[in-house]
Amino acid sequence: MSEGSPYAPHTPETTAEMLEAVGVETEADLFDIPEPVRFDDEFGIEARSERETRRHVEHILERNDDVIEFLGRGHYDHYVPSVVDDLAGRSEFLTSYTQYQPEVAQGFLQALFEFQSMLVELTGLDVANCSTYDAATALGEAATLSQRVRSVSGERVLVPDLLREGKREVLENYAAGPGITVDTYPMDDGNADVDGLAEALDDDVAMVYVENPTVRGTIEENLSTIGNLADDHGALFCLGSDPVALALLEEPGAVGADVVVGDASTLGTGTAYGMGLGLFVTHEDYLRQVPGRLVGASDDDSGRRAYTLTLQTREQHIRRERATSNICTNQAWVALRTAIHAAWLGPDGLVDLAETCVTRARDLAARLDEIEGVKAPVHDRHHFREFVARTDQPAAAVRADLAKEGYAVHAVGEHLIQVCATETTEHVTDGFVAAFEEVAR
Amino acid sequence: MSEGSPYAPHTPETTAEMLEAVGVETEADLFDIPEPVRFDDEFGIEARSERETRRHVEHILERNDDVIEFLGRGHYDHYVPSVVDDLAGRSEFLTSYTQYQPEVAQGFLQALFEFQSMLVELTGLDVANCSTYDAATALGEAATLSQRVRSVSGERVLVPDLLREGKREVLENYAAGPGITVDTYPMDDGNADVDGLAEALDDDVAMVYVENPTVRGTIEENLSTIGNLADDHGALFCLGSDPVALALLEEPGAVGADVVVGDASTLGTGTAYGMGLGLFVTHEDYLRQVPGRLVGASDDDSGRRAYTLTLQTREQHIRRERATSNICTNQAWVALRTAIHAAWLGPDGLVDLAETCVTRARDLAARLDEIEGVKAPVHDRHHFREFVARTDQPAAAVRADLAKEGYAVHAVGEHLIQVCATETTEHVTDGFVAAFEEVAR
Amino acid sequence: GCGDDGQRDGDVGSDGDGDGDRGDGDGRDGVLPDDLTRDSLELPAVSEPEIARHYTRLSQMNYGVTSGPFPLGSCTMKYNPPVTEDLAALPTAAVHPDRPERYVQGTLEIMHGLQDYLGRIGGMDAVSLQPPAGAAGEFAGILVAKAYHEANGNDRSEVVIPDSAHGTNFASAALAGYDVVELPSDDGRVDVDALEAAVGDDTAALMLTNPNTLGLFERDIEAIADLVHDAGGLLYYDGANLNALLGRARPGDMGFDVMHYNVHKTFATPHGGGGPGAGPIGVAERLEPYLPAPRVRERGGKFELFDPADSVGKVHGFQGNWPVLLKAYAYIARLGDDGLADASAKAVLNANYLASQLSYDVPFGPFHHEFVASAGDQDAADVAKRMLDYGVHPPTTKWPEIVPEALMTEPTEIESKHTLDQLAAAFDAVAGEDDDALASAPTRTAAARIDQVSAARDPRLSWRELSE
Amino acid sequence: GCGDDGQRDGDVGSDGDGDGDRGDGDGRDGVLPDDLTRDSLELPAVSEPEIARHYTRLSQMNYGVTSGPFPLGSCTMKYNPPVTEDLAALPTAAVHPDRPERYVQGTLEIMHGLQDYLGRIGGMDAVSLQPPAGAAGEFAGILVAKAYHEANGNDRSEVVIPDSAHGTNFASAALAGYDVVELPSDDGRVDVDALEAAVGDDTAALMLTNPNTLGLFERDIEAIADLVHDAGGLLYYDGANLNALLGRARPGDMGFDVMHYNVHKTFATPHGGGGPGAGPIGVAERLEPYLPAPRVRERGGKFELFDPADSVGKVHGFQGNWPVLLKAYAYIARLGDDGLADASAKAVLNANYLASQLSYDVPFGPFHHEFVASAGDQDAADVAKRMLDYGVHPPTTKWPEIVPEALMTEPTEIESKHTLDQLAAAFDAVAGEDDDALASAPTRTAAARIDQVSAARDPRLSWRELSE
Repeated sequence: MSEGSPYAPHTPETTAEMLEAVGVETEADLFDIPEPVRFDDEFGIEARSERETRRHVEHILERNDDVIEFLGRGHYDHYVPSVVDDLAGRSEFLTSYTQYQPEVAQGFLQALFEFQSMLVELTGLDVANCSTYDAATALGEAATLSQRVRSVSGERVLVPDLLREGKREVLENYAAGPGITVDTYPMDDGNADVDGLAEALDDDVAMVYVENPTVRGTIEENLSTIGNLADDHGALFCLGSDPVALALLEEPGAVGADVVVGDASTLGTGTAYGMGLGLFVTHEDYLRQVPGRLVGASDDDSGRRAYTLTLQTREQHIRRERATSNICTNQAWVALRTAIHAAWLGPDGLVDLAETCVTRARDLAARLDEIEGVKAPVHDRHHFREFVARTDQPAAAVRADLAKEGYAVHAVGEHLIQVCATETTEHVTDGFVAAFEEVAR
Repeated sequence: MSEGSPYAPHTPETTAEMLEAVGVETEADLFDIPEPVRFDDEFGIEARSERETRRHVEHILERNDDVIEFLGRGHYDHYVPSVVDDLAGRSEFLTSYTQYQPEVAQGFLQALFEFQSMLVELTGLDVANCSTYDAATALGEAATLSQRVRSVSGERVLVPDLLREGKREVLENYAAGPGITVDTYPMDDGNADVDGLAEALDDDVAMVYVENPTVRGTIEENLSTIGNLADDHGALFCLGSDPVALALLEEPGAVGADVVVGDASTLGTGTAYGMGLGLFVTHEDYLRQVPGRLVGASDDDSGRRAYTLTLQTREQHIRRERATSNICTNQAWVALRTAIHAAWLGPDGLVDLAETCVTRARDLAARLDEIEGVKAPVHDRHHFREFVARTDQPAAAVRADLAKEGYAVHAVGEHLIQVCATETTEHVTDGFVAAFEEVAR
Repeated sequence: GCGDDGQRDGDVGSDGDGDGDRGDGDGRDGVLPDDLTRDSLELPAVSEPEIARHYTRLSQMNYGVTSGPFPLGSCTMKYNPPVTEDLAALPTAAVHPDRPERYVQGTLEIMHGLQDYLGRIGGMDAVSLQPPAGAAGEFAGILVAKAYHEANGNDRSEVVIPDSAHGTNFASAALAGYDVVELPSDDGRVDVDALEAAVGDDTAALMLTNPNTLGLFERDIEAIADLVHDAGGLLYYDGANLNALLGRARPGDMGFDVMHYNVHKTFATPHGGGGPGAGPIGVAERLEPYLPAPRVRERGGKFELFDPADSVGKVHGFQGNWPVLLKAYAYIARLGDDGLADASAKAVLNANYLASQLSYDVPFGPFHHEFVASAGDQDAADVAKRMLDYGVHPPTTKWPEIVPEALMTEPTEIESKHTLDQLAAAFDAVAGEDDDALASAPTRTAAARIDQVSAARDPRLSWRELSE
Repeated sequence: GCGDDGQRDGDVGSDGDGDGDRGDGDGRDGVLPDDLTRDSLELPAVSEPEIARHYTRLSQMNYGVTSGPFPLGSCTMKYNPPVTEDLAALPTAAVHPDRPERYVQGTLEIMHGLQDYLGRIGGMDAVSLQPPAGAAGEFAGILVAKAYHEANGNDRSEVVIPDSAHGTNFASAALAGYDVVELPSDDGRVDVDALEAAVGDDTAALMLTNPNTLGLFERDIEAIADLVHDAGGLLYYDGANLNALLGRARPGDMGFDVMHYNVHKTFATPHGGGGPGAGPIGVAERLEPYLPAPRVRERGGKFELFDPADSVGKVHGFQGNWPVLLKAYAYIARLGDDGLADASAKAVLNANYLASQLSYDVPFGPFHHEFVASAGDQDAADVAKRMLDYGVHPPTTKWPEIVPEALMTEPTEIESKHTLDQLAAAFDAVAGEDDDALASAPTRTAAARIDQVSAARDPRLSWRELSE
């Protein structure tokens, strides 16, 4: 291996010329670092050729066993068409910066404007930002927004008691600074227990958070009622969902939702060890309290339609500690991928994909239910993508035995297994059912 | 699966409008085909979604066993940097046509001009075309050119008696039309037998073809002598090589070569089941007899440097049966990949890669030579990339046994095994040597 | 441009250390004796970021199918689905041609499947995938015809080709050693009387494109086939325009004995700025023994290569352009019967619709996948240059010569009505312009009109010949 | 634009059949009761070729690192090697976060390796990879500091931040519930006297960028660290400018207790038009127990996730932006010690060389990886717009405010002398132009100057608000 960065174009000759122009003898002379804090050691990191680097990383990643995933609970696998990689991978998109010079960033700005527009249509609300990091941080941002927009004090936010633990931890970290307490309401057979929720609600609640579909894959049936309940207490109604589900399920705007959060990377990315794309959509009323970037339509000097980041006075680089959020770098490129995937599907394709999420889960649950020692689904609800099954065998054993057969599922209770089925598991379902039968009886 | 082409944007509404504008009722009415030759059956080819198509093809290709190749003999594996896929894969390049409208094809034209320039430098000759299909067809084109440029009759071309069989068959097909006979000259310890060649040469020979490195990986030592011999008989001296070898070995222009052919896809493509990139470089004298496309520099109306296909009157679409060749579609995109790879390596990188081809073959031969029952290399020559080893065991058995151990080699004689080693076999050499020892003793 | 930092000299045998990085001059000795190596190598030395910018910029100066409509007649510029690129890039597809058969069962299965698909689509009994391009297919097909005749003790010297045919037909027949007999057209189609006069004992084959380059179906194909066959000749089908017929008619059913397929046209593999393509050939059963070797067959669930009994040998050093064949297989597997038939239906609809929207005269008809308009008093080449200014790619021009100032236009199935309307508007805008506007075009492209005359008069074909 | 063929209504529950193809209206019944589903979905219905053209065109209207020099100060716009993209796209990298650990040993090994690399590079004892961006790293780091203080019964309310710091520092501290104390600069660097006055019992941390946003190394770093530590506070290092120091100095050695790394700056993962990035944090040993959970450790040759003893919990729903972390790992593994040190050396050389070539005044110094020039009488924002006309990307403008009409310029190591000379020429050309030329710029870009005022006054943020 040669020394030096493979991506620095300098030759010994040009380096010498530049040093001379600057007026120093060596590169070391350029560093104005007091001697006591200088680093004179080595990191001990070996340099590699590109071929060696590729081989090294490929070799490590081959240690990820090729297990077939029936996993969901907030991170999902949908087929991503090749055109997404091809187009989003174009270096003008991939290597560009945040669009501070809109005249040379019209491409990305228009794509983000289209992303916002798609979310506005999917939610029936007014204003979508360009992204937050993921569903959990979007929920955290919603909680802080609920504080800022509330006219009277309200220091509690209510979340389902079945909320995924990681999401709750993130929410609590966002809530702690503004002094918000995270409380729960009970669930009833997978869905929100409306009576229990009503009981938990009081005028100190700034926000009620409901997921549809729920973390157990059930579809909520009382969203309007919940919306009204929240409204009665002046609490924001925050709904968690994703663009695939939103293509089919009740429109949040129609059931009184004030904010929609969730993970938009269900389109465009596939499994990525949890990398997500936080979507954040709300009412026009809260426009100036929205966290993150917003792309707006405008005109250029020649009178043509043009796009630009707008309302930046909400943001950290201008308002600093009074910003609506600290978010700066977000998930723009993931949003671009989502926009391309959604465009590829079109409205028919989106609805069809969403219906597939209903029918695959339903059909797989029915097949597992035929196995002795298995009851599926546990919840007497409609499901989206995933469902919970009760097994006579301990869930931990079922999960471990299935893994040995090459299938990964969640264990979510002592005898509860959660299973996710989308179009990507179509060709492996028979084997999965057979393996389940083997290990669950 | 929906019916129809996934890549036709028509909706039922636009189709109806268009049919009406054309003045017919149905699409079938557009086809002016006599009833007796109409096809009213089905092909019986199942349509698939993109996801299913991907899975289907991936599944089939997984049946290509993951054997480690020490194979060469005209098709080689070199590491192709990621930047080649990234840049050549840009759709403006990939989906463009031959550059008949140069004003909107400057990008590809300049890249091909750079490809030609690189070959001119590597060969020390004057004129490189944009490509022929592969090394074999380039050799065929050289033979027909040797006929066209020869002032006196000459109906034989001489090739090494060890020429790869497929290459010889292609040459014979190209030679048959113009009435050329393909004869051989003997080899001596891997290289051309200069005395034997001299004996085979007479004034009826239009071309002498020599490979460097030879098909057995040996490096020729008497090229100038051969060049003079050919010249003495008014025969063209055609040299077969490739850009990696040319970076290190004697410059063809300096040893009297009149035409250089070979496979330029040793850069930019890696193994592709034999897909190649025929390179064709010759003297300026033969400019108007060159087959295929040529890119020339010119100016545009504003006086700026611009590139264009030129001297097209040689080509089939203008001169038809009097064209220098029938070639139309060639391997332009493969040439683009080669140009990018060569640029990435730069002169230092090219030379280094070529030296690696010498040292890896030498080192591996030395290691095999230590095995009892193995003599390597068989030929007492310098080698490039590959060499032949003699095994006490029958070569067919050694080849088959090695394959069972996961390694592929050529058997080129009853007790002769041919082995190719490049930088891509670096990390698998120890295992190979151990397996060889196991099967060869 | 390339070489911002100038040329660098690769010091052969002394301190070369390039592995894609900047050299470090470690003073290593050469690995070969000096008399076997060159002295130096002068090529640009640039960094990877510079290379990325260079080729990114070059790509942006290039018009592809993803840039806009590309109605280049007889070229069938379809959309090239990225999914087929992804499949061709799979590591499992990167194999050496000399692997033992049992280790390339996947590759052989794809090739076998494509042989089968193409046979069904063309109505042919046997297929060879070896030819690496359309013209190579023509050459191989004519070699097969020649071998057939020779095997039957029937030494024929002529190939008959209509005047409207692709130039490669003529060149391929000549390369195979045949004399070419050119057949005049009658009202855009084969003149059957002229054909009758042309064919005879010397006729090895008639090469025919159907629909022909004017987009016209040769309605007399049955009579044509009988004439040629009665004279002892064979019928060769040029597959360049097969996109017009998918699922509607098959060359084999029309009496063709040999054909080639342009997979980079009909089956949407990318043109790549001039290749690689693939030109498989299909034949009727009696010609199967002469097909290029090897072909693929299935025996007991295993795929294997085999040589046809009286093979003409090879027309490519290995097994043809495998990655291209793989893409074609994937495209056909994606579309299936309905998709292929719909592709033709929409391609033909698009051509007819576009023709109906033009103010330029469009003689002949009815059209299939393409039509040839006439620029009338305008110079067709100038029309093309001016169309570039409207942001669209022009049609093929000045050919076939049957139509004066020909504008040979093939939109393919991938264009929407909206795009075709835009394209028609561009045609019409240019039709209304005067000669000066046309002659000074293009003005909105990366390069203005390029001087092709001086490029040919004073050929400068490499860096060495540029002085600046 | 998108939607050439207009909106299409996805008929929910009736005939939806979209699978990426054109619908065929097969009249299927809905899969859910009507009261659980929406009535319709109006989105554009376009074909894949149209999508390809749409986004290809959009990409060409976007300036990236591969378009030319991108000297955006404090953003470290390096070349993003495609090899790291290829690695992140490997099927083996596409795993679900809830896979049992034994089935993601590869992913965990990469994460463990990156924790190790970052620890060595920053001189930190423990690293958490969870924060998905730099600001998230700041937030996580401040949460860790807060947890540390609270665990030590030490409830502090203030975070001290220099006026030249990135806006995220202020916002992140505020989000964590701290009051922000702004520290004025002295000659571009921390005013040590002012710091002494500012720190005290309430000081939880000082957040510092070093070299700071003017490219100046805080020479008094030892004194600063002592002051803060003596007051019981912690030292937070903002990693935005770490590219200036690789192999020359380490935050941990300077006394920093917590830091974040911007892998999308220092370690060349692409900015992606605004993310995804990753903002891992490193801490000194005594803060390790508070790091976000989970981290990765090795036990007996196996990699496993574990929760630090007194973890602050999570700042991302899963384990952060894994694909970005993978790219950073690959970049570091490619460069190694020498490559990283050389990257810094050349980045600093490039900044100093470029600064030496400008006619604009460049106050302060000596610089490291970036410098801040002053546009003087010109409006820095106008200067930027005009630079676009010269085909280069302008620097960051109007910040930090310490320099009037600031032009904050960071060329990074990837530019050649040749490119820097071109860039300097662009700066100088603009420096010589009058206000009118500047105010009417840009004129050679895809869009002319965009009206940002009316965009903000009358926000139109979706298709619904466009009427045309």
